[in-house]
Parts: sequence; C-alpha cells; structure tokens
Amino acid sequence: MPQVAESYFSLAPLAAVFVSLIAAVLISLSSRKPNLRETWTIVAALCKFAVVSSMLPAVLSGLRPEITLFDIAPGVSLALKADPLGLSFALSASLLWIFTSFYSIGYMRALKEHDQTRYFASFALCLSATMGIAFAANLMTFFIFYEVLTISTYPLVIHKESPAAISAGRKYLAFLLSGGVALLLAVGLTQRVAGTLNFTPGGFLSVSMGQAGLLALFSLFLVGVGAKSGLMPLHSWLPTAMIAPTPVSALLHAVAVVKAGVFGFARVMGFVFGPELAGEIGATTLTAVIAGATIVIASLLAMAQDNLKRRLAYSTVGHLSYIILGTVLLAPAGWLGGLFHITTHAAMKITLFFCAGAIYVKTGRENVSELDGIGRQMPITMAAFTVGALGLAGLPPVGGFLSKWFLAQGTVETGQPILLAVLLLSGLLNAGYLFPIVIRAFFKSSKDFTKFDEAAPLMVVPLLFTAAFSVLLGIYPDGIFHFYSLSAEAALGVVARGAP
Amino acid sequence: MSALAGNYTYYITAFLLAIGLYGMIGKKNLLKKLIGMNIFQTAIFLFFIHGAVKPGTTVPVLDSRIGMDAAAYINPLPHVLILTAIVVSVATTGVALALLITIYRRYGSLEETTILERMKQSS
Amino acid sequence: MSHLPVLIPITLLLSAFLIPLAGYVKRDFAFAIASVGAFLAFAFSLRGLLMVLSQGEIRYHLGGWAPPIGIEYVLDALSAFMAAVVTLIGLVVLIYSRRSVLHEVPQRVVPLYALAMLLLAGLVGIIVTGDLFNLFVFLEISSLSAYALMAIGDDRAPVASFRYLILGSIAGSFYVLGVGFLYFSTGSLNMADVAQRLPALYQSRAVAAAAIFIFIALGLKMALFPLHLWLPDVYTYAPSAVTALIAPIMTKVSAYALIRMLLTVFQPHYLRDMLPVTSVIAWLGAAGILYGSIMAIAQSDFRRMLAYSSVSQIGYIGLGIGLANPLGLIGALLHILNHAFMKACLFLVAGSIRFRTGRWEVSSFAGLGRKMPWTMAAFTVAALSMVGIPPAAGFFSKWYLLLGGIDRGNWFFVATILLSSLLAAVYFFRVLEQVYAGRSEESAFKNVSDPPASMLFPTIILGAGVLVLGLLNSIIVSRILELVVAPLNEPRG
Amino acid sequence: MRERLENSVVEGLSRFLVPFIQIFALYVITHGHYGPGGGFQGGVILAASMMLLRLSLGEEYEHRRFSPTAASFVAAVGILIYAFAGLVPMMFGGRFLDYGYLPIPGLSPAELRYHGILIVESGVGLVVWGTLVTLFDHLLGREG
Repeated sequence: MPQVAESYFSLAPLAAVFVSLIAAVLISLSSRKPNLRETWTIVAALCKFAVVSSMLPAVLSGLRPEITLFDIAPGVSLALKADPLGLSFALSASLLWIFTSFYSIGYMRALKEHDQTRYFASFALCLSATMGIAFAANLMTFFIFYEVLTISTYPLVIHKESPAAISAGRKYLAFLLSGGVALLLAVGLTQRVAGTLNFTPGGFLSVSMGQAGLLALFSLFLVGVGAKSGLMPLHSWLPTAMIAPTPVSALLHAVAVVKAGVFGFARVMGFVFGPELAGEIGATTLTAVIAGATIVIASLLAMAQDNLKRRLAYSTVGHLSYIILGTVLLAPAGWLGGLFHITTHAAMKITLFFCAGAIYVKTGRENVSELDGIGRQMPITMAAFTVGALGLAGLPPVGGFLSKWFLAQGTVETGQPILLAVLLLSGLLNAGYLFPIVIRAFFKSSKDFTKFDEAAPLMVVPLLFTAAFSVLLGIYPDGIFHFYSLSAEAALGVVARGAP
Repeated sequence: MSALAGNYTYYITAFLLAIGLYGMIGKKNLLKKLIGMNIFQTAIFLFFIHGAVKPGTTVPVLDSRIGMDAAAYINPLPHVLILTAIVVSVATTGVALALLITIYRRYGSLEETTILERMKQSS
Repeated sequence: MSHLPVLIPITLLLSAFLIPLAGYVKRDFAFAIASVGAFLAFAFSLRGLLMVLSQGEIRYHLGGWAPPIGIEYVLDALSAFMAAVVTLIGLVVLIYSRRSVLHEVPQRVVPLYALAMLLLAGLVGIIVTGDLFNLFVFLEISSLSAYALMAIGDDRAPVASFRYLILGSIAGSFYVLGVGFLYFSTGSLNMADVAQRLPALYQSRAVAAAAIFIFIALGLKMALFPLHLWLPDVYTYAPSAVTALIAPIMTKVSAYALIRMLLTVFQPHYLRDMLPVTSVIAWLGAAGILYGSIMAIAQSDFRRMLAYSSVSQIGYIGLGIGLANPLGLIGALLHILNHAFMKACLFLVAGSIRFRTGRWEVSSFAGLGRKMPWTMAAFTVAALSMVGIPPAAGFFSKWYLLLGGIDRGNWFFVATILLSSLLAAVYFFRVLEQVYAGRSEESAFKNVSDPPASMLFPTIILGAGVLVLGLLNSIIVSRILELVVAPLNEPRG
Repeated sequence: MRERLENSVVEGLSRFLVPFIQIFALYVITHGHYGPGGGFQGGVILAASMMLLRLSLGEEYEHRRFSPTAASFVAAVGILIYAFAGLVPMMFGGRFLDYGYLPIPGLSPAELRYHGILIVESGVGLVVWGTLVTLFDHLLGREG
C-alpha cells in the first residue's frame, strides 16, 4: 500500500496552465511575423512539457503538487492538484503537442491556409484548457476548463469558414453545449447533495443519499461527460468535426478534447462516485452496456467509411469506450488497462491522423479507395501507419497490445465473459478496417504512385516520433516517462481506496 | 345602502380607473389614450383625497378659533402627496403632448393604425 | 452624520441643472459636467459601499425632520451595492457616448446630457430612498427623463416612447395606489416604520391589494414577462448611446425596488407564504426567460435581438426573486450586476458598429471580426458570458440560480435556466458565426475599423470587467450579498 | 396666432390686465408657505400672463421683451436657487434642505425655516415660469 500522499504547495500545475495561455496572447499579438509566431508555439510546447515532467518524480514518490488559487464561489475554490491520473493525461497531451506543433507548421504552410494566427492561438488556448482539466482538483474547476475547452476548439472546427464547416461547428456546439448543461446540473446537484466538490480517490458520495437519486445523478454525469467522450448516441459530432484541418483532428479529436471527456468520466467514476458505489447503484452495468455497444457499432461503422479521416474518427469513438470499459471493471488491472489506453491510444491514433494528413497534403487524396499503391511513393508514412494499425488492433510490439491485455485481464478477474468477448471481437474489427488500407498501400499497384516522394520533413519526422513512441509504450511501458507506473498507481489509488 | 353611503367615492374611483384604463388600452387614437391616462390619474387623486377626509373637520390651515387640536383639521398628508402627484401628471402630459406633436409632424395623423402603416411603408 | 446617502443623488441633480446653463456657453461643457457629475456620484457611492461594509448601514433624514415623519435615506449593503453598480455603468456609458451622440443626434447634445443626468439621479434616488412616496417621485423623475431621452431617436422613436409613456404612467399610478393603500392601513410612509406596523395587518385585504398593486407596477417598470411590451421598440429606436445607458440599469433599478419590497417592507414570510406573490413572479420570470430567448432567435435586427435577450435576462432576475431563498436571491442580485456589465458592453458594441457601418442587420456583420478586432473581442466575451460559459460572470449568476432552484426543488425552473443557456447559445453564436466566419461580399466596409479610443476603451473595460467579475464573484457574494439575504434565512414561523 | 392680432379690444384689454395678473402671481408665490398657493401655482400664473401677451401682441414683439433663451435661463437659475437653498445648510452643519442652518444672521431657527421656504418658493416660481414659457414657445414655435 503506498503511503498516504500528502500534497505540498507548488506553482507547477498553475504554470502548466498559464504557459500556453501566455503563448496564445503572444501568438495573437505577433500575427504579422509568422516565424516569430511559430517559435512561440514551439517554445510554449517545450516549456509546458518541461513543467509537466518536472512534477513526475514528486508524483511518483507519492507527493501531490497542489495550488488553491481563490474561492470561485462560496465553499468552492479554484484548485489545481497533480495526481497520477491527471499527470499521465497531461504528460501525454503535452508531449504530443510538441510533435503536433511541428506537424501543423508544416501542414499549414504546405496548404498555405488562411487565418493561421487564429489557428495557433486557439490551439494554445485548447492546450491550456486541457492542462486545467487534467489538474483540476474539484468538479467546479474541472467544469470551468471543460467549457473553456469546448469554446476554444470551436474556431478550429470552423477554420475553413465554408458552409459545411459552419454547420459542422453548429452540430459540434449543439452536442457539447448540451452535454455541458447536463454536466452543470450534475455538478450543481452534487454540490447540494454532498456539500463538497473535491475529488477524493474512491469517491465522496455515499449510498445513504438515495439509490435512485444517485443513479439519476450518474446518468446526468454520463450524458454530460459522454457527449465529449463520444458515447454512442452522443458521438455524431466527432465524424462531422473531421472537416477541421488534420492537425486539429489529430491532437484535439484524438488526444485532447475527446480524452478530456473520457478523463472526466474516469474522474467521476473513480473520484466522485467510487467504483464500489457505482457497482451498487447499477451504474457500472449501465455504462458497460453502452460502452460495449459503442465499441462494436463504432468499429462496424468504421468499416463502412470510405473517407480515411471519418474512418479514423469512428475508430476513435470505439477506442474511447475501451477506456470507459476499463473504469467499469472493479479490478485494478481493468482500471490500469483503461488508464494506460489513454496514453497508448493517443500515441497510435495521432500517428494515423498524421499519416492521413501527410497523404492529403502530398497527394490531395482523402478516400481509402484512392490509396492503391501509395506505399511506393510514401513508404515511411505508410510504415508508421502500419505500426499504428498494429497497435490499434492490439498486436504485441505496439502499446495497444498491453492496454488491451490488462483490460482483458481485468474482465477475467471480475468474471465478465461478455466484455472479454467484446474486447476480442473489436480487436478483429479494428484489424478489419485498418489492415485493408495497409494491404492496399503496399500490395496493390497503381500507375500514379511510382517514384519515392514523401511529404515535407516537418511532417514526416513528427510522424516517426509518435510511431516510435507507440512502440516504446509497447516494449518498455515504464520507459522514460513512467506512463505505466503512473497509471498503475492511479488504478491502485482508486480501486483499493488507498493513496490519493 | 349603508355600505354605499360611507364610501361611494371608492366606487367612483374604481369606475374612473376602469374608464381610464379602457381609454389607454382600448382607444386607437393617441390623444384619446392621453385623455384616458389623465382620467386614470385623476381617479387616484380622488382616492387619496377621500382618504384624508374626516367628517366635520375643516381645511388644514391653522385657525385661531379652532386652535391646535389636530382632530379638528382634516389629514393634510394625502393632500401634499397629491400635490406632487398632480405635478407629475402635468409633467407627463406635457411630455406626451410634445411627443404627439412630433409624431403628428412626422406621420400626419394620430391614429395608431395609420401611423403603423406609414411606419411600414417608410422602413 | 455622513452626508453620503444624499450626496449621491444631489451631485447628479446638480450637474443636471448646471448642464443647460453651461450648454449656452459652449456645447462641449455639457459632456464635461456630465462626466464629472457621474464620476463624483460613483466616487461617493463607492465610498458609501466601503463605509457600509465596515460600519453597517448609514441612515440620513432630510430637512432635519426625524423619521418616520421626515424622508429617510438609507445606505445599507443592498442599496450601496446597487448605487455603485448604477453609477459605474452610467459613468462608463457616458464616456462612451460623447462621439456616438455627436455622430447620431448632433443638434440634441445639451438636452440629452441634462436628461441623462436626471435619469441617473432618479435611478440613484430610487436606490437610496427609504420612503415609499419619495420612491414614487424618483421613479417618475427617471421615467420622464427616459421618455424624453428615448424620443430623441429616429422617426419611430417618438411612437415607441409614447407607448412606453402610457405604460410607464400606468405603472407609476398603480404604485401610488399601492402606497396609498399602505399609507391608509399603516399610517406611515417610511419603509422601516411600515415594515414594523405591517405584521399586525397581514390579514387585511387592503394590505394584500397594496402588495399586488405595487408588484404589478414594479413588474411593469422591470419589463417582467407579460408586462415587457414596451421594451423591444424602445431599445431599438432610441439613439444607441441612450439605449446603452438605459438598457443595463433602468430595469434593474425596478428589480432592486422589487427586492427592497420583498426584503424590507413586506417581510419575505408574508410574500412567500401568505400571498403567492413570489411564486407568481418566479413563474413569470421562468416564462420570460423562455419567451425572451425564443423571440431573440427570431430577430434579424441586432438591437431587437439584444432587447429580447434583455427580456429573458430580466426573467432570470425575476426567477431569482421569485425563488425567495438565499441562493436564489444571491443569484438574482449577482445577475443584476453581471447583466448590467454584459448588456452595457453589448449595446456599446452595437453603437460602435452603427458608428462605423450604420447598419443593424446581423447579416451585414460579415467580416467584422477582422475589421473591428477589439470591439468584436469584447463582444465575444460578453456573448459567451450571456450564454453562461465559465469563467465569465454570466455563468456564476446561473450557478446560484441553479442551486436556488434545486433548493426549492422545482425542476421546471432548473430546466428553464439550463435550457435558456442553450437558446442563448443559438442566437449569440449565429452572430459570432457571421462576424468571424461570414463572407462579406459588398465592398461597403472597406474603411471600417475599430471606433475611436473614447468609444473603444469603455467597451474593452466592460468586456474585461465581465471576466474579472466572473473570477471575483465570490468576494462580492460573501462580502456583500450574503449580508443582504440574511433576512431570508429566518425560519418560516 | 403668431402675427400681431389687429384687434384693439383684445390688445387693450390684455395690456391692461397683464400687470394685475403678474402682481397677483407674486402675491401667490410669497404667501405660499402658510396659505393656499406657493411657488408652483404662482409660477403658472406668471407664465399665463406671458402667454396672454404672446397670444395677443404677437410673437416677434414679445420675443424681444422675454425671449425663449431668457426663459430657459430663468428656469435654470430658479432650480439652482432651490438647489443651493438645500445645499447651503449642509455646509453649516445642518442636513440637506434643513433651513434652520441657513447662515442668515439675526434670525432664530424657526424664523429661518419660515424664510427658507420663501427662498425655495421663489426658486420654484422662477423654474415653473421659465419652463412653461419655454414649453409654450416650443409647442407653438416654428422650429420642430
């Protein structure tokens, strides 16, 4: 049992949030000098990653850097605290932001996109909101950054300013604001029912507050957070938001925004209700059914999509429910698998989106049917794509295998054969919609892809880094950034009601 | 009839209020609305004056014959209040008349229906 | 014996009287005196607020006549807070109005500023007075100057102003009638004195009639839902500087008077338990929220849309008052402050757009995001706050109202509050889409840019104020508003 | 209405009546504080006499004697008299509008209140007089 963690005052979490906030201001001010503007993004990404990783040793040794700013409402304060769960999410988001910044510079310049200042500024704003979500110490702070993230992603979704983009923006807002409203009601009810909003591992609600009421409260949370984490009925905004530029889909719709939803779900399940209480009031079965259905249906839908990005979007919807599935299993292994999948899925999915972007920039092609023989022209990109595809299907060398392995172990320990079947079936389905692309790229020939012609290095290098990172997660999971031990400690903290 | 004897003015006030309210809302001509407003306000003055009356008393101006006995004079406060209310009513009517003149100069009529038509045409 | 309570209205009245004289000498003196007067009034009310927070309420009776005979002015937590809000918004809008008034109604500058100061004096008088009839006098002063101010606008303004005059004088007369009933049953006009004498008379029908008349009158002046008919036309056709001055504060002062009646005159126990007045207000408020938002969605004219959104935001305040529990009322009071800032900022943006492009239709806002960046940035912050996105101020008043609604256990109110933020999102994001992602075909806006500094700076201050208010709202709530809602915590006995 | 009314009877009568009306108006103003009347009523009578002249002797002639700008100037001065009658006691230790503290030497507080009302009544008289004449000029005047 790790000793009870005590928190100590540290400015680091606040710094993590403020770094990209200041960068957003600097970016919008230096709109006339593109090179200076780009350096702000990269500098901010590096500083943020440095700040976040500076907290790593402390958190691993059981300490919790914390800062309480001021009372945002009587009895509720704006407080940030870095615990293993928050840190692993922040670490993966900030690490991938570095790659995404390089990638998006290459992407935006290759396509000579308009309004790049607004693009980079809102990107930085989104990242500061993501950090806020990761380090939120209570439901109110979480909700504030949650809504800021919704709003700061909106300009990116409507970046093209075409009628299609605007209607995608409307759909995006309709879903996420309604989710936000449901979450607001849930937070309000929790404040009145429990009197406090602070996250405590193992949950602070108790069954004495009425079984039916708690289930209703849980379903409100489910709707509120589910909208962002793409649970089946509330997922349809994600494919339409693919109209945004690819780096946006890569980082936000695969890593930051949707992961914020799932991260929120983990917070609610583990730190508001607590797994045991959730089990008692029947919340776990409710979620398991929805998540299981989402995985299977999303994977089936993914197969039917010809557009590459829409296919990846549906695959994201499916994989998010893996993480939700993890939080539903009462075994530490289940939680470990779910939490670890946050990082592995982020790495793999961002690689696939980067490949999709590179293909689009280089050949202007978006649909899977037009990708015959692309492997000859862009072998490196397609190699990285293959790595990502292997990982998503859950095959050994890549990280995806490990998280699926722990999830499967979790289902076995808690004795839920149906979920095990769902996991295995979805592995096959993933292979079903990803491998044809790989086969089409390498084994089919076509006349227009003959000579070697890769995208710009600014795009291909980040591509390789993320692929390598996914493989690193697979082979040596507790590698440089100890993602494995972070997830393990978070899982133990929640399930065994031990250290926060 | 005894109920009516003591407070017939309240019935008249209520009646005048009804007329005034009808005038303001029912009538289409703006000037008639203004007249309705004045009737409405006069009804309220009547209500206050009636409240101040004590049977068998005189005007609240100090009179050596009656002396300082307050019961001999009627209650002066409602009268003072109504003096201010009258000033307010006159001022409101003054502003309303000024508005009506500008409306008449611009639209050539005080009938609400024709004004609304001319407004639609001009917009 | 501090003169503060009376100094606030006097400085405004005095500058209102000096302006016509100075206006003859030189037209620009009018603006100078107006802003000095508004600034002094704000300084006094701020000082009053600080003194009230440290030493408790300040009572001041006029002309040496001690209450309950004399007219008494009271500065307590509620009135000092309101006075500070009204004078601050008045000051900021006045600074903004200089260029906008010169642009729109150049030949009416001197009377406009004299009337504006009279309006502010009337509103601050309502806030500060502790005498029921004196409140009527100030109510009429502010209404009369508002009728005249609104009539200065374009051709349709006099018609709208006349309709408001008729409805306003109905409200004024109902209020006097209500005060008459109260006076004839309790024998006193001083609010504190009436409050002591009322409990014995709770059974009498006259007191019930008084309560109903007064609440109808204040409901009408506050433009609470069914009685809001005058508001849209007036806000649309008055000059933009006048609307920016009237929209944020005038209806709020009537809401303040409603709260004063609820808390001080008729004890909450009477209005909540014996007469269903508060629940009627709550239901009207909730209906107003939905009606206002839906009507706002249907508008194409930007000012009309803001006018209907005002109706729905006043519905929030009505709902907060109607809930009559501590959290609900805190929500209402905080929303008075937040909405004053948000609505002032929105109307200043509307005025700046008119100043630059002279157009009102939302469809003509295409491409303004690039041409008027700072104005549109302030607009975005205010719009997001109206939709209720944290950390802007609008979210927190919704938060308290939500908690109040949950405390009351009325799920329709809770649903209305939440649904309305979605409705508000519809009509505000439609404008944001047009501004930032709209295609501007006609070249009419070639030389459009941000308005001059004297107009831009107040807009930015209000926009930033909305954010700062959001972050600091718990200081305002715990230091000021909690004192105000203390009487609500008494047991229902 | 605006030109001179070429009718000797009306002109003669109004020339004869106006002085008496104005003296009566002053009487009403000064005796307002303990008898019926007062600043408001006196001011109205004063303004009525001005209107009678404007109606009977025509606008141009009257405007030279009492022009509209003079009317609003009088109104402004009147209201300032009233305001300062309220403010001055504040400077001498009293409350707003507390005439007992007016710095007029040789008068007891009771007498001061007595005369204080007179100052206020004369201020109000001027205001009403100026305002009503301005109102009359604008309502019937040429400019919109």
